[in-house]
Amino acid sequence: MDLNSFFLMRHELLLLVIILLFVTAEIVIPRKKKGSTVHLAILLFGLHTALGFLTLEESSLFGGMFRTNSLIHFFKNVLNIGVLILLLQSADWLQKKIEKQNRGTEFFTLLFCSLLGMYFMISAGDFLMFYIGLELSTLPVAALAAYEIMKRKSSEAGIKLIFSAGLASGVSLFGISMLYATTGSIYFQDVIQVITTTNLTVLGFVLFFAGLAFKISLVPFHFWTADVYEGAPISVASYLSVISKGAAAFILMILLFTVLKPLMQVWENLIYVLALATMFTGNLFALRQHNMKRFLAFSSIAQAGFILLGLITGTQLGTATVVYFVMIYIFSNLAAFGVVQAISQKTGKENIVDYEGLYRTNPRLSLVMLLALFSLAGIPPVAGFFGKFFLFTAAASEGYYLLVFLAVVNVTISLYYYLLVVRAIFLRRGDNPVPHFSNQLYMRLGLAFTVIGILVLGLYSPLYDYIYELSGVFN
Amino acid sequence: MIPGISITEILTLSTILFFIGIYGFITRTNLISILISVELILNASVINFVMINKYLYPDILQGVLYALFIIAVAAAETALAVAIIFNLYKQTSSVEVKETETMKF
Amino acid sequence: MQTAYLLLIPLIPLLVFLVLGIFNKRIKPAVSGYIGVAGLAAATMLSCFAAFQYFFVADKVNGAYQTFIQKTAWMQFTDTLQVDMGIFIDPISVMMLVVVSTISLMVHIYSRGYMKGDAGYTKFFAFLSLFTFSMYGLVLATNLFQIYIFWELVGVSSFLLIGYYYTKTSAVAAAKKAFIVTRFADFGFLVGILIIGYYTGTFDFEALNNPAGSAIQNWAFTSTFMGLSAITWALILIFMGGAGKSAMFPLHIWLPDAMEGPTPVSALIHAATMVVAGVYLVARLFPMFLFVDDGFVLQVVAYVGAFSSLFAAVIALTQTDIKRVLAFSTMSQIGYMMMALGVSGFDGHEGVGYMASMFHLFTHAMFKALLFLGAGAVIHAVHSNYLQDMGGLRKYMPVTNFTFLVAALAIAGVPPLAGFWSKDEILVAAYENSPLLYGIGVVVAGLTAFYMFRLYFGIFWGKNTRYAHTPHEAPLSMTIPLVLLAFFTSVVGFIPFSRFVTADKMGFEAHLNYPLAAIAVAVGAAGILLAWLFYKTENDLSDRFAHAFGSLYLWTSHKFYFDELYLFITRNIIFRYISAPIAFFDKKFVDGTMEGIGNKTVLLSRKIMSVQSGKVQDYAFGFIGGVVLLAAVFIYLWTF
Amino acid sequence: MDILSLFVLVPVLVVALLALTTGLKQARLVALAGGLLQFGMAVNLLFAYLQERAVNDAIFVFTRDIVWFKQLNIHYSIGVDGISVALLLLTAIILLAGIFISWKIDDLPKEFFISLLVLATGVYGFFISIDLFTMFLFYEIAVIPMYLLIGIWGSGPKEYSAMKLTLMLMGASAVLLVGILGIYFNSIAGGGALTFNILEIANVNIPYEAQLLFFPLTFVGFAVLGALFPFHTWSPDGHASAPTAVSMLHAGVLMKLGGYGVFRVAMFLLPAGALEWSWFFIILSAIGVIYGAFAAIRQTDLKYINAYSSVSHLGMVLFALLMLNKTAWNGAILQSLSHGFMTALFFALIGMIYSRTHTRDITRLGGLLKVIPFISAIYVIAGLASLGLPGFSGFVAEMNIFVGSFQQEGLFHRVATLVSVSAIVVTAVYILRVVGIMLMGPVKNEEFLDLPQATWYETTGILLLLLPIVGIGVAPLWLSDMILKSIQPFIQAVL
Repeated sequence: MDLNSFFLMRHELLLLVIILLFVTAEIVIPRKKKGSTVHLAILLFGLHTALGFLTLEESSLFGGMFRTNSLIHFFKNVLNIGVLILLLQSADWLQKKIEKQNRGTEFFTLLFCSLLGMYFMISAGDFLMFYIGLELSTLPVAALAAYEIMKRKSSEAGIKLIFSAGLASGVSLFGISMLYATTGSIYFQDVIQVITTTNLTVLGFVLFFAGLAFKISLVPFHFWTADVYEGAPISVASYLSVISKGAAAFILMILLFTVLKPLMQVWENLIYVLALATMFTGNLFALRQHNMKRFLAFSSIAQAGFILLGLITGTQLGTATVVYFVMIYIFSNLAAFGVVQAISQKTGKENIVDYEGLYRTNPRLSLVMLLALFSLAGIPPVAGFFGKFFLFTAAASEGYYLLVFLAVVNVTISLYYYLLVVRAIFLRRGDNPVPHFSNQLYMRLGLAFTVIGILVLGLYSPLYDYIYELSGVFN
Repeated sequence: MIPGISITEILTLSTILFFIGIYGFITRTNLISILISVELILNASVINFVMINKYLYPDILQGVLYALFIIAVAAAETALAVAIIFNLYKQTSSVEVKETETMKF
Repeated sequence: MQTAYLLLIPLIPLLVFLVLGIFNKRIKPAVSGYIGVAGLAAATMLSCFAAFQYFFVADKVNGAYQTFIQKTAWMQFTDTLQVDMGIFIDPISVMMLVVVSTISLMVHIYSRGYMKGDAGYTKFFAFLSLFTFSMYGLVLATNLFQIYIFWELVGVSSFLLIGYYYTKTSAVAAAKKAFIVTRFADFGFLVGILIIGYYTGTFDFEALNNPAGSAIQNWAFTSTFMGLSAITWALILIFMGGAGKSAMFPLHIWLPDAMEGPTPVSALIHAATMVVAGVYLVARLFPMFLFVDDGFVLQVVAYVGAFSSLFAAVIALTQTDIKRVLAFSTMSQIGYMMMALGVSGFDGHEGVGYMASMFHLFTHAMFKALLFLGAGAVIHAVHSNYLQDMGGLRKYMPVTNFTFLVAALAIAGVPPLAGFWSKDEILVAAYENSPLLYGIGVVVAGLTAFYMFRLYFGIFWGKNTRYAHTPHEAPLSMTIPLVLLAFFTSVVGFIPFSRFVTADKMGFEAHLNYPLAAIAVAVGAAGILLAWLFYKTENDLSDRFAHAFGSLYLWTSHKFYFDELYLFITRNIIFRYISAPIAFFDKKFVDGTMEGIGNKTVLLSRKIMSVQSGKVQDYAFGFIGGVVLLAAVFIYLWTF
Repeated sequence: MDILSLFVLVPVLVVALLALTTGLKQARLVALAGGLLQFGMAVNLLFAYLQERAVNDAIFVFTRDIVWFKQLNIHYSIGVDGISVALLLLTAIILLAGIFISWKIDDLPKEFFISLLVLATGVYGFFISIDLFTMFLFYEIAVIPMYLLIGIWGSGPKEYSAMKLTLMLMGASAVLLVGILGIYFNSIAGGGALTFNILEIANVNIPYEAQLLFFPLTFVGFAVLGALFPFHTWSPDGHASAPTAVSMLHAGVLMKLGGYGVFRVAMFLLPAGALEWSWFFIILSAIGVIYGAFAAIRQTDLKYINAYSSVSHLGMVLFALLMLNKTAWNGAILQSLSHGFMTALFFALIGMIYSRTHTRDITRLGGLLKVIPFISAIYVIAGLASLGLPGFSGFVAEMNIFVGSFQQEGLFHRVATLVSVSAIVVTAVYILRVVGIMLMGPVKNEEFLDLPQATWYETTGILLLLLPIVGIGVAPLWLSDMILKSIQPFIQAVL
């Protein structure tokens, strides 16, 4: 392999460079000036995101350990955009942190490391690369969750995350070892040849699946989610719920549709069960949450359940709808978290009750929140509606009408609690509503991007068709 | 090939180890010992990989390689976990797991 | 015959109504009165001219008056079933035109005096015009559906006029009662129409009434229900509608209360025109009633009519509210007409009953309107409806006294006044058909004479009541109509009605049946004499007489407790035992279920709350448990 | 830009304009302008349609078809027939009247009109859609603003009612979604592509089992919005809490989506299912008719009375649709129209009375005819219209329904028909009860003696609604012809 085939790994390499830059920045930039690293981060990562859009042919490296294709490439770009928006939204908060508690640039380093992990995870061509990517994407987030060293809750979140993650990776490794035992290889292209439904493979698959289910936080592997979201800084929670969940869902889809295709008759039932469990549990828990972050945590669990509706199909349509939905979900959830972030960092309020009368003081923020919630609930004409509708179409195309019906019942339940927030913001006047404030530029940009995403992704149909064409690669 | 020991015993061993780890994880009250249990779980799979490689597919060293990586990652994980536990200790001056149960429902 | 101008007859009142209704506030009362009268005068002239044209100018087709129809499509139901709006000119409609116009005109003139100074003067005339318009429409209807449409319209205008004094609770109640009872009857009417429409495929009277037409010929081939053919049922239901409007037993209860309305209204709507709509309806469909099922329904009509007339007459004996007496007398007289129709045949002298009924309708309109207007004048003078507040009024209001007497004699069937002739014909018809009906007829004739003169003597003779302020004769605007009507009452009897209005439109020579006439007159005279004895001068004969009857007297004076019965049905059955439970059921169960689903969900979410215990080890347990469970399920249970 | 897409575009633009306005005066002026514009468009459409229909006998005219989501074969495909034209006109008129009625809305006027127009957009879009997907999309767009409209500007237990209404309607749309997907995946025309297009699906005959399965889903999904017993309970509370203009639009227009959808989708695409299931839903709707009427007798809150009468009247619509013949369907459409106008008029009047007396409890009102003669007189007229008096639209509609349902032989249909016909008596009872207690009789409360008379905008609003009622009632032929022509292809599909 020659040098320029390394450029297939453009995303990874660029990001690595950026990471190294920040490590050095940690050393060279004096404490007083650390605050400015925020701008640097946004600048560099924006550049990285832009470069990511350069086309590249699909191929694989290292004897198939690392592979990339148009869909993966596309998805990496989606992740980039997500992280960029995340940075924009948390810039203000970070700057304050760094200046007040004179922290270093570790936040960026860790964040980008985790993202790098995701890259490797979704382009993994064998279980080893996959495992390393998984861990690389999880562990830094645990550190980030504990970023607020002064807050006990933050450390608690960190601990919960890292222990659960450790357990999960342990279990899934045990599973992988069994798969290895049965197939005799850790390379996907070899595994797919020989894998069959024997008891051992099924066991191994279930154990392995648990590891990923943990990251997507499917029931019953979801328990950590709410607590971590609540304890961790908002931007981290947002990252967990959006980027890491999205990436995990994507890789799960790749694995199911390619490597584990032979086990379909097992995993389609597995997913059927988990989808129902996840949707209902997520919704039922979300019903009575008071803390915005916890609320969004459970809502995101429910959303994960919806994603499974697309996974269950194992068809191109399924792939397309899942990617499409995840993309829309990323934008919607980022918008929601962005508003929470904005309000929290100005007033420190995070409870739904505090949002009462928000519209009358901060109409713009409220509208963003409204759009976000509607998109999550799947109300037209915002993107979420299309995402959900297509997911259901995918599921129905395989004849899972009952599942679709139950899913739609869940949409109605979820609508209830989304409307609770809308009620607080629009219907109530509130005793002491959040006073009017204006956001700083980055936050505005961040929210603006999400809003554009929410409005455009659905109505602008060529996008979906494009994704559909890309999705051909797995079938 | 260890003479006289078939793969069954070894897999049994690793499985027992795995479940000991899980048991420890669930029952210990001290964060450090929970961390140790996690290590046990990981090591169980390490043994698996190595032995499966050795007994079943001796020609390529995939399993062993995998094991090495697992060990490395486990180390990193432990370090990170301990760091966070220290952080908690700073605030609560205790490393009991019950300190981490404020957020619920 | 040229019929286009006839369209004006209904349209003029409509125009008047619209003008008065829309510019209600802007028009001065006096002006509006003139507008109303002028409009009606025009309509009346046209009607009379039309009658003259129709009966004397327009040529007959082999001896029968022909029918002129002018219509335009209004609604297309199915490919076959269509509803037209138009005018239908035949003997009875022309006759009704004259009746309606005359009475309405009289009432209009009268009202200018009677309603003077009333707040809603303009509104009143607007309503009168609305009613007149609807009545014209009803009379001229070309098909069942059109008649139903205007049927409803007269109903609502009657509702508006009864409730004219809308601040009076009793008036409101009466109006509601009138509307709902008739509405209930109309429900039957409508179903009847639907059946007819479905089985005969037409609503047009022409097609329906043609004795050779399919509607009549094929009645037996329609599906049957409880042994009667569908068409028979349809006719019964249609008659139900008629009975409702014409206050036949047992749907009569609204009529007495309807007297809450202003007296001119009672005269116009509840004596002369609207209440006979039922009779008109039966007459309109007479061939069907006669030929379908061999006149079975017609028998029903006859007996219902006869019973109602007797029933009402008995009640009328004991009422003390003069308007109610008149109301029951109206009911009784309409029963007479129904009976006459019921006993009628079709062609030639067979159809004497039909002719008699129409004749009686005609004359009755005159003298009953006269009676009401007279009563109105009295009430206007005494400010009370009750006999006990009256007496000896002949001294104060001679004109009223005289005209009232004429009317009373007429209704009592004293020759040569109008009532005598028509009533005689009816009795003849009844006699030829069944002795029972004839007997009832005679008894009713006697009763009628008695209660009518009880009324007359009670008002104008009897005790000399002391009046707070001496009553005086009504103003000219009120007396003129009285006089005119009195004149009509005395002359119309001589119209050779049988030449003009007959079932087969042929016309025949009716001649007095002397013995029957003699009996009738004798009975009437007896009634009058009895009344003379009881009420001419103040005495206690009547009371002793009443005591002799005891409970029967009580029952009759309470109208046989029918109102109470209806009250029970509406208040208790409908409100308490149907509506209330349904409303409750709706809140409690239907709504409750929906509520329940929501509440249960929230409850459930509370129940499972503790699963999220916050203990990382519990989470681990859940995690492992999940893994083990799933593995077990997919390895052992859900195997492939 | 074609004449139909304007109906979606213009409201959106007006919304955009409204977003820029500040204060009540600007907002209502812009809204009024928008309302007038849409009214003009609707009238223009009516005449354009009549001309077009004369030369063009396609099922839908002014059709336009733009591919939207190529892969799923979703099109933005629109077109109208007589029915949708009539309903569009209804919508435009009621919207305009609603804007007039809410002339004095004080709290967040801008947002109020925006939500109102969003709702209207949804309704317009729904009526012009030929594609199931867009239809469903617009359906939900139309429903969701109700939450804000009731929740923010409502009265009484508004949050509860708003939530209840939204959830029940969305739950219904959930069922509907499954039905639509079911239709979609059975819509393969001889190996062709799956399609959402109604006309294309109509040419396919969907497998019998599928029809049996998906008809009830589709029917219920739509009929809940048409207040099908026992799923009507959102409507009384919703109406009672909603502000006047919203009640008008909701009862007047939004609830019509139910009947329309049943007619366009459930009946047209799943005829076999319709035939199989009709008996069951006939029972439900007949119950609804009589049940609503009786329930209305007992209420004392004006809005509740009207809501239950809506249950009764719209039950009539569904009942007629299930009778599966031309006349009844014609009646159903006419009933939708006339009920739309009448109930909107009612709610407008109730709003006026409430704004003056601050109560909707008829037992505390009385003798209003004396105090506010104009409003009361109109109320009487509306009442008479609503109890099916000839000369008003309600009569025409009901007669069509009754004659139509009488075309159905057989005891079951006969009995059901009689039950629903008997509603005309009960209706009279509860209408006259209100008239008797509230408008007639002595004035109960002295401070009511000097209530302000109707203002110019109120009068305008009222007349806007009253004229069509009388117009249809007096000269129904042209309208029913227009509708009958459009029904023809659908009835052929079913029979």
